[in-house]
Amino acid sequence: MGFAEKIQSPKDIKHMEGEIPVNYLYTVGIAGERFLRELRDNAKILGIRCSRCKLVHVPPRTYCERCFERLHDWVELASEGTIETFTICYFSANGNRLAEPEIIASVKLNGATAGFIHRIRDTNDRDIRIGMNVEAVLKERGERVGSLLDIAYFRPCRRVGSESY
Amino acid sequence: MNVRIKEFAGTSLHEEDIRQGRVLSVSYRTRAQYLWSAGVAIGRYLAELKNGRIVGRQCDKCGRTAVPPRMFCEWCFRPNDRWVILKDSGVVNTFSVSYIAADATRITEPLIPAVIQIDGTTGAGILHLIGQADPKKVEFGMRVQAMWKPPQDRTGSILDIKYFKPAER
Amino acid sequence: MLAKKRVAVVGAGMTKFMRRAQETGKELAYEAARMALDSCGLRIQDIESVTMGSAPDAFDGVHMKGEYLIDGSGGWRKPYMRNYVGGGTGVFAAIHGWQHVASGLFDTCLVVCEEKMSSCKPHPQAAFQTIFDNFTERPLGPNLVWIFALEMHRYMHVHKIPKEKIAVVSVKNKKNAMDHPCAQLAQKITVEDVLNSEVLVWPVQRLDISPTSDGAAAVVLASEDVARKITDSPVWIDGVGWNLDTAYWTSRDLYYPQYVENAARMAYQMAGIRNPREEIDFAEPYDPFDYKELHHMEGLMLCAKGEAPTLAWEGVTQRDGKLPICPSGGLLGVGNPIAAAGMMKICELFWQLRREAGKRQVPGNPKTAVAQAWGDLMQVGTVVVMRA
Amino acid sequence: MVKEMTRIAIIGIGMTQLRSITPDLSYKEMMFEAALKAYNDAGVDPRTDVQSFVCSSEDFLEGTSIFDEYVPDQIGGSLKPVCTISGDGLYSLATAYMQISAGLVDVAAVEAHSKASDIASIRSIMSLALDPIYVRPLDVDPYFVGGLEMTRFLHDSGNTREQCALVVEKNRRNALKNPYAAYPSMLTAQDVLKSDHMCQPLRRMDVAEPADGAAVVVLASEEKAKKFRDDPVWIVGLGWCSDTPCLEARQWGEAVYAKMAANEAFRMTENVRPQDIDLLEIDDSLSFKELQHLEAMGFCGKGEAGPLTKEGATKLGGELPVNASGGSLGMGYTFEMVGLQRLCEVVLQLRNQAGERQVRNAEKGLVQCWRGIPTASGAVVILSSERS
Repeated sequence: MGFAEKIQSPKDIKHMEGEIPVNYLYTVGIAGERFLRELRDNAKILGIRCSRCKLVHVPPRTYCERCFERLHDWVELASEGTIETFTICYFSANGNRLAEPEIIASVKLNGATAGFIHRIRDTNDRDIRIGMNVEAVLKERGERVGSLLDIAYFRPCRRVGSESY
Repeated sequence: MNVRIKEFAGTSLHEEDIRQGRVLSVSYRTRAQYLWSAGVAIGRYLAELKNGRIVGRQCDKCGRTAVPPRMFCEWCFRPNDRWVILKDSGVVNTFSVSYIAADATRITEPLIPAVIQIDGTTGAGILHLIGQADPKKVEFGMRVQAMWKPPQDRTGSILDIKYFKPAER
Repeated sequence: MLAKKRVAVVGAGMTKFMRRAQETGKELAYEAARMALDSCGLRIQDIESVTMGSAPDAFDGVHMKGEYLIDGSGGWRKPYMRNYVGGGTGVFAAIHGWQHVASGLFDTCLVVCEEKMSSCKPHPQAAFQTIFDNFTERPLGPNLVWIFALEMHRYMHVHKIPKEKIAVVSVKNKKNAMDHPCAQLAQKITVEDVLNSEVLVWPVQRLDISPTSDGAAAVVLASEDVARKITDSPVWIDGVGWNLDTAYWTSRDLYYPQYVENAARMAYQMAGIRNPREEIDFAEPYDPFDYKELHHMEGLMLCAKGEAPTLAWEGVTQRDGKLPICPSGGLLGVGNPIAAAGMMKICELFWQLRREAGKRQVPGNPKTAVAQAWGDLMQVGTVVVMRA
Repeated sequence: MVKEMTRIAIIGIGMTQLRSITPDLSYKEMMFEAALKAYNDAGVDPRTDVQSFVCSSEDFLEGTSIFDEYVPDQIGGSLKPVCTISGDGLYSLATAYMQISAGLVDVAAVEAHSKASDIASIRSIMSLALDPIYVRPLDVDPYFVGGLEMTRFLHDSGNTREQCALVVEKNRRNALKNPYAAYPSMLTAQDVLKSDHMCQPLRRMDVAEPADGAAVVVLASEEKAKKFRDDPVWIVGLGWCSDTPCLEARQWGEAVYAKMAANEAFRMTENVRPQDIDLLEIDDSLSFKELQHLEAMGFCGKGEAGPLTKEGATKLGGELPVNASGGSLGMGYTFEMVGLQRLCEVVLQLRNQAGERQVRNAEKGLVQCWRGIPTASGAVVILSSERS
């Protein structure tokens, strides 16, 4: 079934290389603007509360995805939290092998009901587990630019009496 | 527009707001790369362009010859039947005069894109450029002739035809 | 081909249309969706299904953009999907929403359209390079405007249309937009301004074209029983039609949009419209370029082939004319965030037919109107007929 | 969700053989072959009998913006109602279903394809589906989303890493009996556990390898279905659902989308319950997903899917055969075509045409798809050889 003729020699096969040649500049949005500015300027991590759904969203949003109400109730969150789940990555976003595997985790900050997706460093692969307490390590003030990566990474908590250290 | 609606949302920015960091932004470089397969019909089309020929495919049911070629007739929905070697000439179905490049920047020497109906087809045209012509003198229905690259420079591409030029009368 | 159930628009909302919005795409979608819900007093819990319309992912570089927009569009843990017919999407989204409700599967559907074109660098035009055939066209370095110039030129040639009869459309729509609170390019210009504006790709000049924009628009659809409980003045979707012509656009005669006619015939048949010129009170045809409004009036059979430029020239299509066309200000005046622009036309029909359009209100007592969008490689027509 | 039930059947299927690469055919040529097979199977002429065409694609998977431009010709849809859904083929099937159920059309074709081998930078493209502000800056393999899910799923459910590997072993062996499959193999669970790390605990062999292919399915109303064939396969339930797109808000151990879509689908059927289903074709694009989806849809309790797999209950010949086709692990992963690929298998099974892998006395089957990383969206379709 199908065409009267098909390609019968690999020599006749032709392909063309190409790309979608565009780059992007994203504004961080209304909620993102306040969140990332606080992070950059005041080293604070903000969440936003939905009293109806009893949720504290982080990163904050202008609305609650569940009840669709507009949100205004900004709250300051701790820079510590617990690991909800994790994975160890061996490749970059473009598929290149990383020099060192990177641990990526969902970290639920204390006081929030959502988890940041971020890097875990300063720990051994074998030690990492669900429920582990971790804390955010921020870049130096002068290096912060208003980006997710102003939080350099999370690491196991070093507080005295902390469960994991 | 509705009693409940007092205001419309939206925060309008100027390019400067972003450039000067009055609002935060994130830049991203994409890497979206492909290796598109030409397949049976376009593979042969490109190979024949390298030979200096334009080929089409003919459907026996409706009699139409299509170019660029495809292995099926979209109107009859059936595999079509044979290769047809076409003339490398045709008439201008429509044309325009472009003062901008693909990325919307201005160009000094205008280009003349045109749909050229290839002789020997029933209204089948291809997109190409008109060259060796004063934009003001290009006309609808004008006869044009393909200007080929020299054989050694051809790669099996639509660019093996440099452009179509007004045909000698 | 008659639908089993009647479906109404019960609420509408939109954001301002802007060259660059600070809001993320999600935030824009939220604002439009929330406003649509507020306008009819519904909450998201009342919504049973959501359909999203958004045009190419290359504009904002988000792969599977429909997925990205779920939360802002109210799709959380709901049946949610994204429809896509290029530039025709905005009106098709309403058709897709209609299908959700008319099928009997859902009583309500929230239809949200969003576009954020400003993220694309260096210019949104760059995203359009990849709409052309990779082998037979793209190596020629085509610009999006080329193909429209080719179509416009052919249209002008076949009907012997002088440019000024086309330019009046741009003048009219930018003027109409002065009454639209969301408009991006509302201004008073003259035919001379259009004719003297920068030539991009002849015959297309700067002022023949709508701008690139960011924005969102949304409507709430409901089945007849539910609609009557929500509002005393539902606006009915009585006809839907869509049609896609061959992708081999160079094999077509571009002077006439047959696919728009086919889509219109489908919608008119469903709506029981036999004589569109007499039965349609006003229209919002798709006008990303001034000639497209005329082209589409003809495709919608609101006038004879080649007659639209004369009607525009004589003022028939002004807001107070006999057949108002694009009383909103259209894409030329309000702006062109692709899918959201098509949805804006659905919103406009809703507001006009409810006599809520304020300063833009077309006079008389409009009862029946048509909205239409168009896109792809000058190839797709999407048509919705609405009645008060 | 269900308000009214219309009887709609699948009257024809067509699929190309899946291959790891298809350098000799363009996507158009692949689609044409699938369409020709489907129309031949259904006994319909697409130019006269088929009234609507619904395609499935995402621009970044094609490398073409506004890809919906390029679909009509090779499926017989030129100058006809054609639309695209940016989603899995099952979403397109649901759209065609709604069009028929609404009374708009009687016969519709649904298309999906994968030209995965045309993509040269798949990870980079998958990364474009991540939130540009809060996730992309991490610059890691987008499969990390699968790794996060797998860790939490195993933790919460008690299923084991080894049981996930057994899914791979089973499915790739099932594929040995499927002439359409691109990746049949005798590999063992031990081979999976020894394969390279990708995003721990995910290993290379846990992830379905991409494949090229095209599929077309023809749907018809009851009246037309009976006209075209004696053994149509009935769609007795369907549902689709999206959970939050925000990774930050996910419930990592659960496939909420699968649970909700299955609930919708079962609610729509009047008399089909999970225990009536004879075979399942469900998403297994990552090994653990098969277990997660089985539990989410209620085919077994939490933590039971792994042990059942180990006992052989889900094997061909077992109590409830799961992915007798070989699944995505054995047949190859086809992006937006996954749902139709599996739907074709269930139709073959219910028609007793599945050859060596025929499930005996199969009367009811369920198809489920997941839109892949990083989404939490999916659809479910329940099919029956009897017009329940």
